[in-house]
Amino acid sequence: MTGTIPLQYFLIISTLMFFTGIYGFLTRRNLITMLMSIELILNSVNINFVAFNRFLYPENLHGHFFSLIVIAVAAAEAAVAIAIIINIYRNFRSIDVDKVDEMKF
Amino acid sequence: MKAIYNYIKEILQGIWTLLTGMRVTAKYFFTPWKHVTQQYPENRDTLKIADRFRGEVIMPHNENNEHKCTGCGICEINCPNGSIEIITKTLVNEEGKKKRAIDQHIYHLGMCTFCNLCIKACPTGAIVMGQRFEHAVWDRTLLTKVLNQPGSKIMEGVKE
Amino acid sequence: MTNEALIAAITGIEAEANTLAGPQFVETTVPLAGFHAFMKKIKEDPALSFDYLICVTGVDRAETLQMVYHLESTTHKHLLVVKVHTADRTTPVVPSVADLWPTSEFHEREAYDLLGISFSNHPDLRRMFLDDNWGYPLRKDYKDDIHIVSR
Amino acid sequence: MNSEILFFMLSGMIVIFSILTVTSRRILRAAVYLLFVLVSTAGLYFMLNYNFLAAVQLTVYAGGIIVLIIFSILLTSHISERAEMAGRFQGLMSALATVAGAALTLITILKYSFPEKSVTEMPSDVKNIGRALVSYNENGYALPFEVVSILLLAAMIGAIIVARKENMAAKGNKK
Amino acid sequence: MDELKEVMITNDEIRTDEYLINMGPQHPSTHGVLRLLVQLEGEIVHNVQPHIGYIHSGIEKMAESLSYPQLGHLTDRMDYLSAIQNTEAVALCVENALQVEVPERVKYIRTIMAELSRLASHQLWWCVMGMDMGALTTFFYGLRDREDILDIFEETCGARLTLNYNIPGGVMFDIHPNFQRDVKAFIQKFKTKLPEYERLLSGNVIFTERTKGVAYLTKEDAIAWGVTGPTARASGFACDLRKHRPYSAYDKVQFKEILSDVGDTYTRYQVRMAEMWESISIIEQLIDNIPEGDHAVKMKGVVKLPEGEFYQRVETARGEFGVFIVSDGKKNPYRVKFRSPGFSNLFAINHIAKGWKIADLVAIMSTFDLVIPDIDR
Amino acid sequence: MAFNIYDFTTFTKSIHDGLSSQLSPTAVLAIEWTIVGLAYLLFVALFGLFLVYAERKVCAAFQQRLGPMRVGPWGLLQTIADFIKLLMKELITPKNADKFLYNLAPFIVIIVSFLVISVIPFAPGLVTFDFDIGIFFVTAVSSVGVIGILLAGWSSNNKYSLIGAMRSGAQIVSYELSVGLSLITMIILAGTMQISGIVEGQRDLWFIFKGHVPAVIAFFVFVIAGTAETNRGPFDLAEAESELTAGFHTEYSGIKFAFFFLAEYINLFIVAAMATTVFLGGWMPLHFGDFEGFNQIMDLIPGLFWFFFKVLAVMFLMMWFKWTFPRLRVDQILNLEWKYLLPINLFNILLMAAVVLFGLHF
Amino acid sequence: MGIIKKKQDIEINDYPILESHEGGSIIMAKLDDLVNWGRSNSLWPLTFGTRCCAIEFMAVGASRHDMARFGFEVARATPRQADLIIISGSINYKMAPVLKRLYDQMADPKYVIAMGACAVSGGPFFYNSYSIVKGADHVIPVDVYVPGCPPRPEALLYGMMQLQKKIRRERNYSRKKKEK
Repeated sequence: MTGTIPLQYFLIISTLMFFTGIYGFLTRRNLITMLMSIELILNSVNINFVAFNRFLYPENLHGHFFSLIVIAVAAAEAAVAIAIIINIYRNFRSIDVDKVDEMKF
Repeated sequence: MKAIYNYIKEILQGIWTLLTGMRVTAKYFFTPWKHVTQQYPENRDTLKIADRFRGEVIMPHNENNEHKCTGCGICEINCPNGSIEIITKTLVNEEGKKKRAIDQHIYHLGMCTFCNLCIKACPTGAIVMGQRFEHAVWDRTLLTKVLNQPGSKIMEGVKE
Repeated sequence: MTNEALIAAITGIEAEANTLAGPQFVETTVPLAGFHAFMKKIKEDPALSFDYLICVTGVDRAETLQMVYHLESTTHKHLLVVKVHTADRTTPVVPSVADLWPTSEFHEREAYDLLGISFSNHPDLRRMFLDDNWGYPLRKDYKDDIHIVSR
Repeated sequence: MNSEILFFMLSGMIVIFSILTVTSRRILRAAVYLLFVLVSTAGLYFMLNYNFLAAVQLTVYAGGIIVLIIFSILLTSHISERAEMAGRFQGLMSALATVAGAALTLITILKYSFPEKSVTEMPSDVKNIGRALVSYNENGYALPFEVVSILLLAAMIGAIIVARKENMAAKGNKK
Repeated sequence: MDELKEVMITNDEIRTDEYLINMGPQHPSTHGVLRLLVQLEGEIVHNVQPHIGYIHSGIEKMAESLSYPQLGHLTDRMDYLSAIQNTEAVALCVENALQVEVPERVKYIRTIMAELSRLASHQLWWCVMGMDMGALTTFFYGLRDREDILDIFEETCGARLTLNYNIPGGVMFDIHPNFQRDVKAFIQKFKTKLPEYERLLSGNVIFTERTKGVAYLTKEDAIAWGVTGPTARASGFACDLRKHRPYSAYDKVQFKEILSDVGDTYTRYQVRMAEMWESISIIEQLIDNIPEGDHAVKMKGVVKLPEGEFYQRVETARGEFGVFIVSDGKKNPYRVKFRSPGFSNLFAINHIAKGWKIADLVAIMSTFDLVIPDIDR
Repeated sequence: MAFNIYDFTTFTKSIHDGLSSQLSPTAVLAIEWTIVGLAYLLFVALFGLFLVYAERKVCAAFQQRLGPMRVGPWGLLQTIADFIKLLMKELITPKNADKFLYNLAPFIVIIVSFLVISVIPFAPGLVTFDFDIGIFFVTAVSSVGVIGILLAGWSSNNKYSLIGAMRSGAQIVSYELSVGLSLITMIILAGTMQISGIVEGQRDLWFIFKGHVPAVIAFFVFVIAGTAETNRGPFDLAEAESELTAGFHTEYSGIKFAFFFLAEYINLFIVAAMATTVFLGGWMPLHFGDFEGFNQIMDLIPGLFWFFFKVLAVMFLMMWFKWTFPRLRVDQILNLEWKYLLPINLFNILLMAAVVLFGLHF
Repeated sequence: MGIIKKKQDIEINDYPILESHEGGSIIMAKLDDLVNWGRSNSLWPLTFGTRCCAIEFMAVGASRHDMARFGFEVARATPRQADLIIISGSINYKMAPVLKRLYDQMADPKYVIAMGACAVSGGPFFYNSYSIVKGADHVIPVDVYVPGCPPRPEALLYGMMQLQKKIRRERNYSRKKKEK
């Protein structure tokens, strides 16, 4: 179904998405939104993998599997991150990174 | 092993109680002709209202437009929440004797609690409970009624 | 316990109590000062053990305000009516018995709400049915021309 | 022609919503924008004929991670809260860095000539994916698969332990 | 504004992961206009504050300006599900004060009517309980069978709910000629329906799981909080006035006082279900033996009580109902106090609902069988 | 096989060919999409209204009453009246609500329902998408629906809504597992995830008979978990009327509420349709081995009829549940899932694998 | 005695049609008719009950009288989705603001039935009661008054039919501008 769309288009999309994620990660102060920025970054990487796989090496499925594994890792990462965030919230009443400056609680 | 046995037994017992409940509802579902619903506006002709049902206070008039109310006001006193107001007038009969008579027997249907105390207290049986219940109105003032009909007179022979 | 024995027992506890057998129950009027101690004794005395507080009523007796406590013993099955008066109509205070019978907390709140009797040592004395700025409707001198339509 | 329209729709959504994700000050809205980004990405995968991957993307990302994130937002923030952003200087610097990085990458991508597509194509149907996932020969992924399963298990246990409440007091007055 | 103030005061006291919700005044599970301020942590109830007064109608004040026969019209509207027993209490109180002995027939009729009313009340409780637990069909089954009782009421008393049937000195009307036949027919029918209730709800595993072992009320607490009725009997507090201080014709019938010492939600449910069987048996014992006689003694036109204080207790479907009349010898009472069962029962809720889930709170309220106008008066 | 007059493939194909000969491919695609979209919209609207009516009639019959009677013959127009009323009703957005999310939530719920319907085959040839991952697609898409509920609960700025949403979130997320696993059990038996393949595999015998014990267990697990996933009684904690007034849609009025209302019934249909497709043979008629005469008689009944007959039967079962059982408590819901359904399911998968491996199925 | 069973009796409290479609657009009038038909046949009540009348309201919903025949059985617990408040019982001064708020929370169009003596006029609590509002129409506008204490279920059904009649006469789109 890709028709005449060149590979570069996919890469441009993923680049934009990647750097939006970076920007979010740098400017956000809230742990959850930072987590969401990371998800954006991971997702853009996935697009790259899949696009390379489909356009350059369709004879095997390496990119596809890499994406699968990245998704699985992302899920694990989100689960642990959110557990930590909830715990931080319980102790600090805030999920703002600036306010979570002491490691002892 | 025992634990597994209990686990399975628990599940099966639970399912059995659920099925018992479902049997009850199913019994009624599959006998829909046994429904107990009365279709009110359609069944107005056959609707059974008990003889003693207290739907409203009425004052029966006979064919000569006469009633039994003397205007004594006992019902007004006995009414716990003032649903009845008696307005009397003084009649002068042929012999020149002054006699108290009912002018307006005002009945606030919207306030009445149908406690039957006025009927019980009425010495002449002038008021009784009617069974009509379709009183809903759009305007609350319509619920204030005058029970004695215009131009009605007291029946002969009714003593106070 | 028979009525006579009950009267004797109560007079033993509180000499100043005016105890007599009423038409139905034994009734006793206790002076305000020793009221709480009296209630505590009749609850804890094993021969009396009035552990069930049926009902608490406030009555406006024109010159005094009166609290009436209906008590029953679930073990001995006898009943007692305890009355206590307070002559002060502006700031009437009666000791609370909520520490003895938790249920009285709410009956007392009701009496506070409707009659304006406050209870000392009450854990949570607030208006119950009515707003804070409402009068005390069950007092005989209560007037409310706005809300009440008199007959 | 059709696929181009679809592609531009999806990529437009991706770009717009990812920018909204990182700029929205309402956290839950940001999460919803992220959901849109992820669903659009799944759309791209469908376009590329990787149906299985797209479905995984929907299940895990949209149905799993976003639900998790929304849950944690529900637990930790109130509707009237607005997320705090970085200061103006830091924001400006971040934006500059991002734009510079993006420009550099884009130039590289556009300049680089990618090799030609190979002719043979491996259909990405469920059968092939399943075979590859559990085989241990050349194109097999048994090892990564197992590693990821262990990772997931570890993450699950870790998450449970981290999030567990210390005091389980006040649990029924009389039991 | 007042509302806000209250919430603000309590907000200071609550812990940070707790929050307050307001159940009521309009809420499906409060069965009226009770307002519960519930302090929750997640789903767990930490504190329940009942706020009442949303249906307070000043009945005690009004009673001071009514004559004794007129009192019945107000007590009917307090606990409308126990209208018969409420008026019975007033009638008994006045009769006791006047030393009037009512005919045997009246006693029998009163007892049968009271038990029918108890059945109707328990049926309504059962169907509302099911509805609160989410089983909507019970609502329809319970009310379906309740209509049969209401038909009997309508035939004899002329109304369905607020009957004003017991008056000082007797009953308003003699029983309808069809009364005995109808009651027997109803009992026969209801005996087949009651096991159906049990099958539908009591045995259901979801129901038992939700109620068994939930929200215990101990006997000591029940006595201390003044909890009465089936609620207290489930905790082992033998408080059935029909048994312990019999009035009307209760000394002439054999029946068991249903007692249990468990005191959880399920027991409170079971006690009421068992009480329905007892009510049936009481009615069966009396229905064929109604003695002939007058349906009321002739009272004076104006009833005046001697000076003094009179207290009468009866057992309504919800517990002990008391009428305390202070008379100064006039035709109006000087002071009337109604000791309503729901009032004392309600405030035990906070004590037993703590630590249970919000769904349990709803079930607890159901098993307490609250009628709010009875509490608020 | 003889030419089947009930097959819709020829019908759809002729439309497609007719259009293609006249117009450009893009236009054909656009027209076909529009037709299909409108058809689904019409189907969902009408069938949703019918389901609401059916539910009301069924529950009335369970409760010994009549149900809607006075609007149209036997009350058939009742739900149309309701629909008109809801359409013309004022839309309220509460103060302090997050307006964007508040308005978005009902659409997420309903769009997800639409997406799932698109892969369900109603009759031979009457299906929009036929993926090779069909079943997986269903679980994937339906897992997004809960987001709508969560958003609705949060954005209403109402505590009842929030509690309802949290409950519903916990419930749906856990029960998705059971739905998925019970479907996987059947995939083992079918050997394919493609829905057309699954239906085709049941030509001679439905899977619930073919897989006997594990299939029956899977069927019941699926129906229970499916009921839970649609937030219907006895799992209607999210809108538990006696506890949370109306749960997550407490603040919704008018047509937005109607969307939630409709989505509940569409989801009901989806669960029933999935149960039908996977367990009860989709549009396949009832066949028994070698009873040729019987099989031929069954063949005479059109596939569409078979499909809807089975769907309605499953739906009736779920309505029966709803109108009989009390509601579960929130911890019981999770207990049921994690202590009962999940272990049973896992065991069942093993059982099914053994059955398939050793060829013990029919 | 006995009930007067005449067919025309049901029209006893009927009111004449006030305005016709003259001068207005026929299409708008038809639309009005359609909308009114929908509204009048789908009155979802709020589960709101204060006193004894609430029990009779429940009886109306139950099997014997079955409000569902009219399509009214979808009782909503939240005011946002309800069309109709049936004020079943007395309203006191503490409850009146709550009732007002409930009414304000409902989405238009909304209707109110005052059921029973308490809601119509204060009923048994009219005299000498310090806390009861003398009629719910002092708080919110009432469309139909159903007297009775409590009214029997048929009486409430009759009241609901009166309300339907009232709704069918509403003009939303085809209102003729009145010259003044």
